[in-house]
Amino acid sequence: MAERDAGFFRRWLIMAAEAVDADADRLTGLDSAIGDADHGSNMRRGMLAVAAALEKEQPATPGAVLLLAGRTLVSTVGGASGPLYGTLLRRAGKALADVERADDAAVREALAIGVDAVAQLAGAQPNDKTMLDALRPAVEALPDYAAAADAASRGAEATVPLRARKGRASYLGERSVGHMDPGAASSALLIGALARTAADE
Amino acid sequence: MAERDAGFFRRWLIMAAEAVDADADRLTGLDSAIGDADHGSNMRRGMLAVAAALEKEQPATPGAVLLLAGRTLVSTVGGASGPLYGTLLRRAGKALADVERADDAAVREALAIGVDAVAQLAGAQPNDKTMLDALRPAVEALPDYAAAADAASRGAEATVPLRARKGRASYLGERSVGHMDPGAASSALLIGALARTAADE
Amino acid sequence: MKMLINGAERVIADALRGMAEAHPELVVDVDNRVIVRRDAPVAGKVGLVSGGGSGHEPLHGGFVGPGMLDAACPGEVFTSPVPDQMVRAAAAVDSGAGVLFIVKNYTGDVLNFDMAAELAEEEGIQVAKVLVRDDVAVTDSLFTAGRRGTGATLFVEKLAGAAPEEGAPLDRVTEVARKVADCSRSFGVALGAPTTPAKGSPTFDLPLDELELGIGIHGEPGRERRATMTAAEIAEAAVDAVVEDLRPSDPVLVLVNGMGATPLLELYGFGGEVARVLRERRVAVARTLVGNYVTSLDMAGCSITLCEVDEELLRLWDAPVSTPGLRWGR
Amino acid sequence: MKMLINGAERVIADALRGMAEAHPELVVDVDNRVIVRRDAPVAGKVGLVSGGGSGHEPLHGGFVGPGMLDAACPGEVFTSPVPDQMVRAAAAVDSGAGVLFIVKNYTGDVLNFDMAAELAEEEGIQVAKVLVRDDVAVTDSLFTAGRRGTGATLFVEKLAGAAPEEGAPLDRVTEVARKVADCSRSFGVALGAPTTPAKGSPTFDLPLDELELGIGIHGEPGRERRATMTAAEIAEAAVDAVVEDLRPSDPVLVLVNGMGATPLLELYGFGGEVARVLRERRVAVARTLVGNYVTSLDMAGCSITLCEVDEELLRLWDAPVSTPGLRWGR
Ligand SMILES: Nc1ncnc2c1ncn2[C@@H]1O[C@H](COP(=O)(O)OP(=O)(O)O)[C@@H](O)[C@H]1O
Ligand SMILES: Nc1ncnc2c1ncn2[C@@H]1O[C@H](COP(=O)(O)OP(=O)(O)O)[C@@H](O)[C@H]1O
Ligand SMILES: [Mg+2]
Ligand SMILES: [Mg+2]
Ligand SMILES: [Mg+2]
Ligand SMILES: [Mg+2]
Repeated sequence: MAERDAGFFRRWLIMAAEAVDADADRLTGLDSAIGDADHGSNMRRGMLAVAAALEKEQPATPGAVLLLAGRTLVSTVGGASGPLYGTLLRRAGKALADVERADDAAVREALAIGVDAVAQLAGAQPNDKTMLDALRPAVEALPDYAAAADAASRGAEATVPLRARKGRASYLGERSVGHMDPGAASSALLIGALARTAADE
Repeated sequence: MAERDAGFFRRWLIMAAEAVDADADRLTGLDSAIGDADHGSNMRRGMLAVAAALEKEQPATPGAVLLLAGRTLVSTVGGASGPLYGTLLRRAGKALADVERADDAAVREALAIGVDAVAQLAGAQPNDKTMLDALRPAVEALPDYAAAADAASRGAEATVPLRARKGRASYLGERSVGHMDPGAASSALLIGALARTAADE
Repeated sequence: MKMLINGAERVIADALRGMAEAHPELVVDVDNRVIVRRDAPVAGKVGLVSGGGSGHEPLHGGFVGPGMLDAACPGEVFTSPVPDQMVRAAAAVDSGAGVLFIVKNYTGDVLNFDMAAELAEEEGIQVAKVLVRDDVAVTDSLFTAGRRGTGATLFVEKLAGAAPEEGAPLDRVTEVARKVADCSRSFGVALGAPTTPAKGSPTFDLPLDELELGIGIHGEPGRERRATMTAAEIAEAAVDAVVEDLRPSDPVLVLVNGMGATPLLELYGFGGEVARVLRERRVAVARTLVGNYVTSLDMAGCSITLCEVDEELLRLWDAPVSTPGLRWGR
Repeated sequence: MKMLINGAERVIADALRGMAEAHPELVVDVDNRVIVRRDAPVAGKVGLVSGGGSGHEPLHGGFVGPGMLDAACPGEVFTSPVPDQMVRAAAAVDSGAGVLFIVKNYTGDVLNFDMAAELAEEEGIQVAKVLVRDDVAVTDSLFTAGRRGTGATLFVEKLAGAAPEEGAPLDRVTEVARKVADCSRSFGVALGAPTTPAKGSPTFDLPLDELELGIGIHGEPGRERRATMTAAEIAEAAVDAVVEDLRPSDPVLVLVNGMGATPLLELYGFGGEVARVLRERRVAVARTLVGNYVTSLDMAGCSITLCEVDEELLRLWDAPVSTPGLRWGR
């Protein structure tokens, strides 16, 4: 089983920042349909700050990378996605403690802990039409990174017909049906970057 | 030479009110291009009030008809056109004093006095792109009513290439060129109604 | 264009009914279209009356109250009120100390207020008038209608409105009003046109990548159409236009005014740029007011007005005022 | 869509710079995005902190000052601020008497303020929280995000803000805030969508002959799209929605709130209709406030908020307040 060092996580998050940056307008467009049209700029601001912080501080362990990234998201994003993605990465980072390298089972375990923390913090159930609908199947597909990316994409797609029960989209009631959840879309980008990072190894 | 009684002036102003009512949107449209988009509603409000007042009070002399109409315009129109058209009719009414019937020379004389009063009140010169550019040639063409209507229309048309020096259109400077002055257009409606009233006799 | 109305012909009456509900401290005569402070006439006090077309709210009706106007006469949208309203207002506020008419310089306003002044004087009311003509976008010349009255109206109404509270008689109040009018200049910019109830669609078309410089407050196009500019560039153009004309040596009051549909968030950002440019031009700022005060219905855009002030005018500015639209110090 | 800005990413910083220029009575920390009254912390006084996404001005920054908030934290446009801002604000206003966080009920705001409260308490600051969730257009249920916080925020901030001036300690101030939040309900209507700097075009399309009922203040579409209605019909729909939920027996405070681009002229007309409908429904009105207070950038539309008040709350409403956005009584 492959082992992942701090560089792997750094590369992942930098690649994720690039993906979010490139797709920010699409994310904002999705959020415009059933939210408040800021998810793209929120995620761009946060992920660019993460990339900059990682560049500057060069944390030495996987856990430190994720903790720094999570803290940076909390301090720069705001909105719902800031605390949620921030919690995901911070809890995952904490779970990895200060090991130098994490094998893929540990990565899966850490991310699962992060996802559970998000679910608890946000009180969201499966099929509530949130980022969790992309994150959960992805984590379950690990340690197969390609399958995880695929699951995240399909999870995001699967939010389209759902009626939102959490987040701003829930205010729309029936009218939230027929649109992809922006947070699920950004989750698919993050997991997609993770899979590409793993493939590059 | 034909003699005109109070009924003639009443019929004129009621016909004028109908003409203004029918063309109010066009007048507002003209005022929208180089003014503040209210000339049509101003004139409609005023002329409908004039028609209602004449209906109610049935003044007995030409002078009384014009005085009542002028006073009504002053009290209901506001803007620049209220005092100006109000002055036109009040001064013309005063000039006719309390004769029972006025011959066409007297009508011309009275309207000329009214137009002079407007020019003095407003400080406008010929070709300043105002209602006077339609009113003056019309009055000069009297007692030929058809010719007066024609002169008023041509006078209004002739304001198109002018650069406004009075009224709101003057704020536009060069950009006032190429549009008909709304007050000149409403003057052409009033004089047109006058000619039709005379032709109906 | 949609509007929150019951029909174009009811807009003014409906608005006045709403004002009456919200402001028990005012007497709103809906039929005769006069807004008067409830305690008018105030014994021994000069009365201040203004008015003009509607659509510029809170100007003028929202500036009625202690320390500012005693009465306001709202006309139809963008249409000067009629003399009957002004005479009624003058009669309602005159305590015997006379009445000042504050008139924005538009042909219609000037003619109607002139007629009203004549009529009021026939009724034994002493009337003085002051003309506000502050818009530097309009060339000032004897052969034209002269400069428009815009944002400076707020300064004239506030500063002259404070003078009677200090006991000033009519000639002194009039002098203050003239001085304020003389020391004030404005410049406005439109990002979009307003929609009047009568027309029901924007009064002019402005492509997405253009704006109008030198606009008034009646939905008329400006002097010049330009490609979109940043807030910084607009502030430079507006401040320079005003400062070159006013050439202030004393500190100024600054009104950063929204035309109606520009968010306060943007207006504050613009105000920051105005402050920067004034600093660069070495103009000292005494006070700054940011908000929608002299509006043009739902026009997107802004204007700035500078008023050069000496100690007296600054004191009058800081004096208490208590109106729906402007309130402080008491 | 044109905006009066220097670029989407600069909007908040630019606006804060402008606020600093216009309001010397506030300390505006542009880098850290905190607006604090200059005399904070006031000895012995409970501190009130609120905040939320920008684009709702004057809420919240314009409500900082004596008698209302001690500090506000502006987020990006329509985006909750981050915990760092809130902790900094709490530290700046805490005199030792504790701090109340006033939080509009949105997932983002709730999560960020929760994190901030934890951090502030770690720093030894006593923190209480109150949630504002007044929008009756949203079904209130345990399985959803719950009702949005909208217009009632003004009432909570004003009434709770007046309590410490009477010497109330943190638990009492919190109680007042909860009571106000519990006694307030809102309903909003959009005639057009706002344009956010990030998106640069309206957040939804609304045909000329339709409007949205049950909208929030973040440019989200409403619960229902309808053919255009008159101001009278809109007032009936809005008042009924609120009154059926609130069922007030005591008199109410009425906020007739503009969403940003609706002219004050129309808003007053709408306010008159609201007053009429309330009379017909036999709801007594204690006070009415008309204006743009809880806005959604340049959204065209309006909302109403009713707050049922007893004598204490009415006294707190009438108490002096001195902020950029709301000021009276002193
Ligand atoms: N209660 C929740 N549980 C899980 N995810 C949520 C919840 N609320 C919101 N989200 C996620 O956050 C996304 C919106 O993020 P963003 O637009 O940045 O924040 P905001 O909604 O505050 O504007 C939603 O698309 C959804 O995926
Ligand atoms: N100084 C003036 N002299 C003569 N006519 C004038 C003058 N000013 C304005 N007008 C006339 O008034 C018309 C505008 O009337 P109206 O739109 O009702 O009033 P306002 O300009 O106050 O909105 C102009 O088209 C012009 O014909
Ligand atoms: Mg969002
Ligand atoms: Mg006009
Ligand atoms: Mg007009
Ligand atoms: Mg948001």
